[in-house]
Amino acid sequence: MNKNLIIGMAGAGGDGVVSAGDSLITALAIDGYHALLTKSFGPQIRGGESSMKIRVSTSPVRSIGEYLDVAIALNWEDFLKFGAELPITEKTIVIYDSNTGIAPENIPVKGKPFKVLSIPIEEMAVNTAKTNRAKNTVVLGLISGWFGIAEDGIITGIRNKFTKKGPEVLKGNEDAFYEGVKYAKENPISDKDITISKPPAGAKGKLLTDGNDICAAAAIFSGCEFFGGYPITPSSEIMQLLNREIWKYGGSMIQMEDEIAGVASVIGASFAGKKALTATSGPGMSLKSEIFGLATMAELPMVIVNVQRGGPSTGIPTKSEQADLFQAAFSAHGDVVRPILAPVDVHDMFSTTVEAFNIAEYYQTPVIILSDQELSQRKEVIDEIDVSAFKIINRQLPTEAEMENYERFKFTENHISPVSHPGMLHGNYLAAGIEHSESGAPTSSGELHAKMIEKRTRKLDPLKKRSDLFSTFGPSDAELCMISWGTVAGVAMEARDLAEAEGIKVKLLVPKLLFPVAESVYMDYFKSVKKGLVIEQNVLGQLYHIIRMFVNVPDGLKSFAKAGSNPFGEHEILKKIKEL
Amino acid sequence: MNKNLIIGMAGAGGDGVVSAGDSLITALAIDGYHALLTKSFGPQIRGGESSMKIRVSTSPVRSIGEYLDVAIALNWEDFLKFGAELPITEKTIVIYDSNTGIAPENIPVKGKPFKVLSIPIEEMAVNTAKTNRAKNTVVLGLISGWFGIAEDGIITGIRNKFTKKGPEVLKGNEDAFYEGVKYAKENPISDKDITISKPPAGAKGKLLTDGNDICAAAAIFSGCEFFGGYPITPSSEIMQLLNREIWKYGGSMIQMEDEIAGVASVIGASFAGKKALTATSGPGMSLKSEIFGLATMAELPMVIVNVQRGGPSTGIPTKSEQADLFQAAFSAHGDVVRPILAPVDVHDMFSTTVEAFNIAEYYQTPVIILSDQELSQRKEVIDEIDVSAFKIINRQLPTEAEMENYERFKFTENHISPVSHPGMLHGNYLAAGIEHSESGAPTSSGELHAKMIEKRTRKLDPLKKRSDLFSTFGPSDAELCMISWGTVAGVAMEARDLAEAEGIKVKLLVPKLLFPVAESVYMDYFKSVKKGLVIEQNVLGQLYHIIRMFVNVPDGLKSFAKAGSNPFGEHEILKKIKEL
Amino acid sequence: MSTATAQFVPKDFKSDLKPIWCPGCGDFGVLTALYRALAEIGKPPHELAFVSGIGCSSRIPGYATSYGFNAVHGRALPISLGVKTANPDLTVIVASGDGDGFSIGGGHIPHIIRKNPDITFLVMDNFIYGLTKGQVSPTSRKGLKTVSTTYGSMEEAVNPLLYTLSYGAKFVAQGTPGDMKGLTKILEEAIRFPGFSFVNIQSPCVTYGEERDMIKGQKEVMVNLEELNHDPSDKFKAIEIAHQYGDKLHTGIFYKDPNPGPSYTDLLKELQNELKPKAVAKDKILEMFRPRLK
Amino acid sequence: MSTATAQFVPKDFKSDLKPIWCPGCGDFGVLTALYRALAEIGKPPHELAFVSGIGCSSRIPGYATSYGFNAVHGRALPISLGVKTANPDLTVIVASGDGDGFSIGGGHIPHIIRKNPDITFLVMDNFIYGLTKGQVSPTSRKGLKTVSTTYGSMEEAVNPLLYTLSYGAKFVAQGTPGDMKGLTKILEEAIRFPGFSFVNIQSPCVTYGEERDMIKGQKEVMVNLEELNHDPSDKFKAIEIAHQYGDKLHTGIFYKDPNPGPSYTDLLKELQNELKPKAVAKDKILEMFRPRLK
Ligand SMILES: Cc1ncc(C[n+]2csc(CCOP(=O)(O)OP(=O)(O)O)c2C)c(N)n1
Ligand SMILES: Cc1ncc(C[n+]2csc(CCOP(=O)(O)OP(=O)(O)O)c2C)c(N)n1
Ligand code: SF4
Ligand code: SF4
Ligand SMILES: [Mg+2]
Ligand SMILES: [Mg+2]
Repeated sequence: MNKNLIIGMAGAGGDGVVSAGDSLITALAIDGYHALLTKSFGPQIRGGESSMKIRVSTSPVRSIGEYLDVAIALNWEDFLKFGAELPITEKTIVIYDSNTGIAPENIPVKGKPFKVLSIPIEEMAVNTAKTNRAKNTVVLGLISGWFGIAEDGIITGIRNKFTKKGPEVLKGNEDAFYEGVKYAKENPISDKDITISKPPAGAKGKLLTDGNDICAAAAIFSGCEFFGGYPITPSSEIMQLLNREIWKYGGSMIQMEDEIAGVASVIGASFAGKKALTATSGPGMSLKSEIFGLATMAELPMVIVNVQRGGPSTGIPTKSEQADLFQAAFSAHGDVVRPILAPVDVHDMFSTTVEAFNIAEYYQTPVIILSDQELSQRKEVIDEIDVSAFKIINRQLPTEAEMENYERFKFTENHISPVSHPGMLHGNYLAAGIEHSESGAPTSSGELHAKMIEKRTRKLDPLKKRSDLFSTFGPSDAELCMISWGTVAGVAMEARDLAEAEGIKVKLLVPKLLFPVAESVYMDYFKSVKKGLVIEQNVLGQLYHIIRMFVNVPDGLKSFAKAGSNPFGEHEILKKIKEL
Repeated sequence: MNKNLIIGMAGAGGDGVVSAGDSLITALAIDGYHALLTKSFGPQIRGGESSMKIRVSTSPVRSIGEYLDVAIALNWEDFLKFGAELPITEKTIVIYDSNTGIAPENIPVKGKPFKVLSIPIEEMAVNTAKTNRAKNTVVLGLISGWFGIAEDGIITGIRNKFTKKGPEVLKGNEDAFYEGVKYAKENPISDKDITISKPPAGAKGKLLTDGNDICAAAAIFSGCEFFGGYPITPSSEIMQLLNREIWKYGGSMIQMEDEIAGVASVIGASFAGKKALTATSGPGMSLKSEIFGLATMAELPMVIVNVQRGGPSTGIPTKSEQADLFQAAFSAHGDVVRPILAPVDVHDMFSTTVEAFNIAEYYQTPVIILSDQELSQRKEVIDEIDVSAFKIINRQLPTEAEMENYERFKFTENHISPVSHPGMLHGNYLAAGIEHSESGAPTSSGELHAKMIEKRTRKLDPLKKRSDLFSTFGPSDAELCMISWGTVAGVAMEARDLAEAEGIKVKLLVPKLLFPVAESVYMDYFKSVKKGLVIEQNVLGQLYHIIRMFVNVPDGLKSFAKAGSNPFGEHEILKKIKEL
Repeated sequence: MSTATAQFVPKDFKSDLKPIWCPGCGDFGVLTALYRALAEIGKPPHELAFVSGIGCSSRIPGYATSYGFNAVHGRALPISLGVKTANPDLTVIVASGDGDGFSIGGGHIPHIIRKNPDITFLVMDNFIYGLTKGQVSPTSRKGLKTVSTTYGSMEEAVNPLLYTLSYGAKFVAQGTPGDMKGLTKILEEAIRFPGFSFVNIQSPCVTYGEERDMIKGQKEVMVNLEELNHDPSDKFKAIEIAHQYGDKLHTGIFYKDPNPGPSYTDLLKELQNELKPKAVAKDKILEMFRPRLK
Repeated sequence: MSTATAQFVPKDFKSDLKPIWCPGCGDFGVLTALYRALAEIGKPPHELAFVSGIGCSSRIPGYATSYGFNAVHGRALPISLGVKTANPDLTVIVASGDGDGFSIGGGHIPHIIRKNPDITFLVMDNFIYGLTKGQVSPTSRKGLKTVSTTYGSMEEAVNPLLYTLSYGAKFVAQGTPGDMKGLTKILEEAIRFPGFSFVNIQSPCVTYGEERDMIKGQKEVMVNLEELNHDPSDKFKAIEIAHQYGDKLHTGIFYKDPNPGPSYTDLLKELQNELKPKAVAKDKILEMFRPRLK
């Protein structure tokens, strides 16, 4: 019995590779498995090659995993285009369509897979459903048959999907599926235990979503009533879900003419008293940065999601990277401190988004969420979230007493001034990007300027004590350590488990709060540390260097950084740990 | 005999305070003095209070100086508005207009100045020139008379200026000036040696300009043939000088519709093969950052001048600050390394600009010059510059051999690929912000992406060895150190001289290259160091923290950072050094 | 929120900040006319949001007792859209200049006009960049010599009246502080108009402007649209007259849609009301991710 | 630089990159028409600079053998102006989409038109955001349901023909790959026009577009301007016809200034020639800072 299974599949446009993945993960979710699905496409908008990689497990899954247990090639040309994303090892069972005309010993794969099976996939599809478009249905049958998973779910899915296309199509697809199942049963893979454990009883009740959709839902949950933005891959789905839902909650969503207008409308809505969100990717972040500075200066809350993709410039829009941290921290001109949060997986995106709104509203500041392409678009089966555990924070409005001679930017002990908004009687004030006095009057006084910058930066100091925004794994007295963030942190967790299993004592710190740098959290963490790695998917080692700015790091702490579009693997990290 | 004299003066709009400063420094320049003039205004566009501060010396002047030797108040209300910019001490001679009706012992000044003189300035003006608009002329007479400077120059200036206004006005102003001179001669300041040494023989032949104008001239000298930009205080004069001059050299200047269009036109001109420049201030920098990323990605040279003003956001447009370093280094999304240079004074702006074009063209990269409001607008008498000493570098074009099967982004040993431009036969290629192969074809390959980022970042490594872009002052084995940049470095130089005069052994490092961080230069410098200060006019200690990212700094190295609009003084720095 | 009409006088809208404009600047008159129009309309200052960009003209919100947002250069329009959408009960006014509005901010105009929110857009058009000391502006006439066009500008001027009419604006007018009564009335009508309204105000820059654009010069080319018997519901005529922008100074209402229809925020509200019943409780929002077999 | 007309055939302008558009995308036809027009004009590829933003349509420069610059979203026009100004001898063409050109890039259009450089601006107008998978675009019709307007768009469409005419463009045309011969001719004339020329090309997005905008749907509303006997020097008539954008598909030249006058780069060159004699040698440039008493 296996606890864990990683399947990868690729084919041409129209082969339905991705929709097979979707059907499979849905069925798995209903059965109570944990699972994670990533998809990958060629550069074409439509009709290009596509691939999917799915990981099934009976316990929570923290990354898509490195090597394939099962590789499925509907044709080799397209399969090979995905290179490092679908790695085959000597443990992999390779399945491919016999219609490729290639003998199992001649398949264009480096090394020797565990097993290579040439299967008449297309033939079965045509024989049953009378169309090669049912190849994916046959493959689902094969998977279900061999690995003993999700048969009920998949067939229900097929029925729901094809009923409207008439009884003939429906029957054809049912047949195609069962033909696959039958083939698998008749040709068992006997030389390897390929079955997968059943999910624990009561494991049902899971949710299935991706990073963008859950972010949008979390925004509504947090009380967000305005979204202004502009489409950009891979963030657009956040806007699109809000477009479907936010109206129901009395909110609104506007697709503006560009990113600057998008964030401008957001600061307007925030000024008017509403929680407001924008979402974008790197190029949009660059354009929006002037208004981020305005939000800091005018002390107006807003949340910005940056779904990072390959950069710089247009870069590689469809691939993941973590190279926008420097920009998130330092992009607007002038002395600005702007909180940055990063979720590690789809589940975590919910709490990260709620936290972002809470910090934004409480501290009256823009907050950036650094998501990434993988997180935003990978489908994850997640445990249910007890939303009642979350506290929603709203900005502090002036009391009636404070409204007498109201001063919008009043110096207070915690540097936070109660904030009114248009419509509130006696709260009238001038918000401005110009330096100002407590009452909001423009000033060029150096003295006031110094005090105001201090107010705006110091008010965020309590964040640096938020150790709850950091997760640690492993023995706290380990001399070896890792630090990692975002989706790469999931891989690091797996690598740590592997290391532990090999008897290597190593700990891992995963910051959700990337900026301001929580100096004391790192200092505590480093106490036992002699050597370690800061692991991130960028070339410059951005988090590594940002930590160094504020904390004296152990001499043996190194940056382990890699360009986007090159996924990290848990074995790769393990190897690097061993080399330390 | 004094070597050094600092005069400050303030008055209402229409009092001609600033024009008096201009006349004075011009006359001083012609006489061969060194001098430096700063001006300051109220928030009004016209008619508001204004002040000027001038420092005269027989040796090079490196900062405007801290305390006034002479303070001149045409009225007290306006004088006081300039607070810390015009500091009076117990050594200051205070001169003010008796028409204020205040007795010398009642002037609204803290402490006791060396001497307080109530002088009928307005009265003298009206008696001679029949108008109180000649008050500034009377003051020039007083200064000339007391301090024995610039009499010929000033009177020539008056003649040139007023001749066209008719003999009566001319005569009136001449009389006003001589009335001032006469008053000074008749009322000598006998209890203090207030005369100033004559400039050394042969000291003539100086130039008089400010940071913006010399930057524009240096751009033309460097071969810049295109400027695209958008007006913004305090950078507009760069654009304006180029508008007057660049056409003469076959170049062009376009005031575009906004900053994005400005820098877009610049990258277009660069793509077309021309050296190109844009200039702006903080808000414009924020808007331009997307195109900076494009320039890095497409490996197109350009020079950007950021004349820093108070920030964040609109901030304090008319005051100096050094808070845009973080932004300069880290503003575009993705893994980007972009060289940053900072001039320390007006003279240095020339070589900095030439260097910026050379680096941009040689390395095919955007280069940012971080100037600041003070530097851009202060007038400085500078020694002549031997321009023949400068080498002008042009981008490397492909040879005929390289043009066969030309690959624009070819991997080479030094990571620099010869670059063609439209119009060159066989050089045709696709420039793009999308990641690309050596030939320029779009790609989403992780492998190529990693190699290309390496190419784009590594090519700049040689810059980190450019120790010639750093100046050091003082004993190289000092345990105490300072690091400072931009105009603040001038104050640090003066502070170091004061310290040395007091027997304190301290050295100073002034980086002209701020980024990438020249690790070895700092490591060498720190070898002897136990304690020190990184002195800069921002709150976050931006250079201090950027150095920490890449270099292990001595434990005793601290940040001495102060918000903009609060000028540093040499005695203030000296005090801080002593406290280390 | 109360929207009851109270009794107000102009100075109820005047803040404590003293304008720092040059003596004689046209913007003083615009400000006064605005105080008067607002008093006439009678909405209390705290229900008024006054948004601007950066420029001499953009300082106006600081001089009013309403809520003000003196934002960044060129972005007043999209900011105002966020304000109005977030709280449609507010009266939202935007102040801008020919540079702020038509140069850096010009790209936002067609898009806000085609949405048609109930916002009033006032541009103090002085044919020059005032705050930055006299550079050429998009409305500067071709050939104008300024600090940034030493040898004369080489581009045609934009035509704000024609552009906004072409964009489909439902209310387009022009005024000048040279005719305070007319300007006050225009402002009042513009603010009352239930949709997007644009008023171009030829407000002289006495420091950097051309002589012909000073109040005195204006008087020579000023034509009152009412005296012309112009029918403000005649859009084609409005467009024809708009072509004379820059030569003649037509004051009054060029175009006012007699059937303005619902504004953008009206439409949004309608949609919200329609969809409200479909909302699941916020603490059940994750139910949308309950896996369903398709 | 040689500008001698050589003999070229369309495939001389076809690069090795294989287009990654969806099968059936209208942009294939536009590309073919462009190759043909360029061959007809006969300027060698290396004297051609082809600038674009980001979008499906903006990929075009990669498919041509000219120099290409596939830049960032929305900035192709100001980039092209820099290219043309830096080297006026180049033929400069801009490719854009309705999103790239009229949404994020829309603010640049009036300003480049009023300068009137000799640049050709081609917009592949498919009424949708193709590359980002089907969001509403500024030319999408009011009410259109897309992934970003689930309940229908609530704003009027922009009218690119009307806008550019109002901005004073001297050459405005419209074509479609549904009429390849007409499109080729229009492109040729546009590129030859000695000033700024704008061609709106209704190029169907077969993946996200509406049925009515596919070639088949176009044919039902297509009207050839020549067949209408439209006189391309009649600007008022052009404006009148332009109002039908979105309902009818008029192909051909809406307006072509019969007396186009000097272009922007002509004016710049003139100024350079006039001022050249005043240049001091570059190594004497600092002489301008020699102090002079005024
Ligand atoms: C992003 C940005 N760019 C440029 C500026 C500088 N700037 C301030 S106001 C202004 C133009 C002012 O002209 P206009 O809008 O006509 O207003 P006026 O002062 O004439 O009333 C400019 C360019 C700025 N503050 N921010
Ligand atoms: C600054 C920036 N914002 C957004 C995007 C995402 N984006 C790419 S193309 C595009 C719009 C494409 O629409 P259009 O210009 O009509 O071109 P089409 O694909 O329809 O040909 C968008 C929003 C981007 N690349 N850069
Ligand atoms: S510069 Fe012009 S616009 Fe600005 S305040 Fe002065 S007169 Fe008014
Ligand atoms: S998505 Fe539309 S515009 Fe893009 S390639 Fe496909 S059909 Fe063409
Ligand atoms: Mg103006
Ligand atoms: Mg489109």
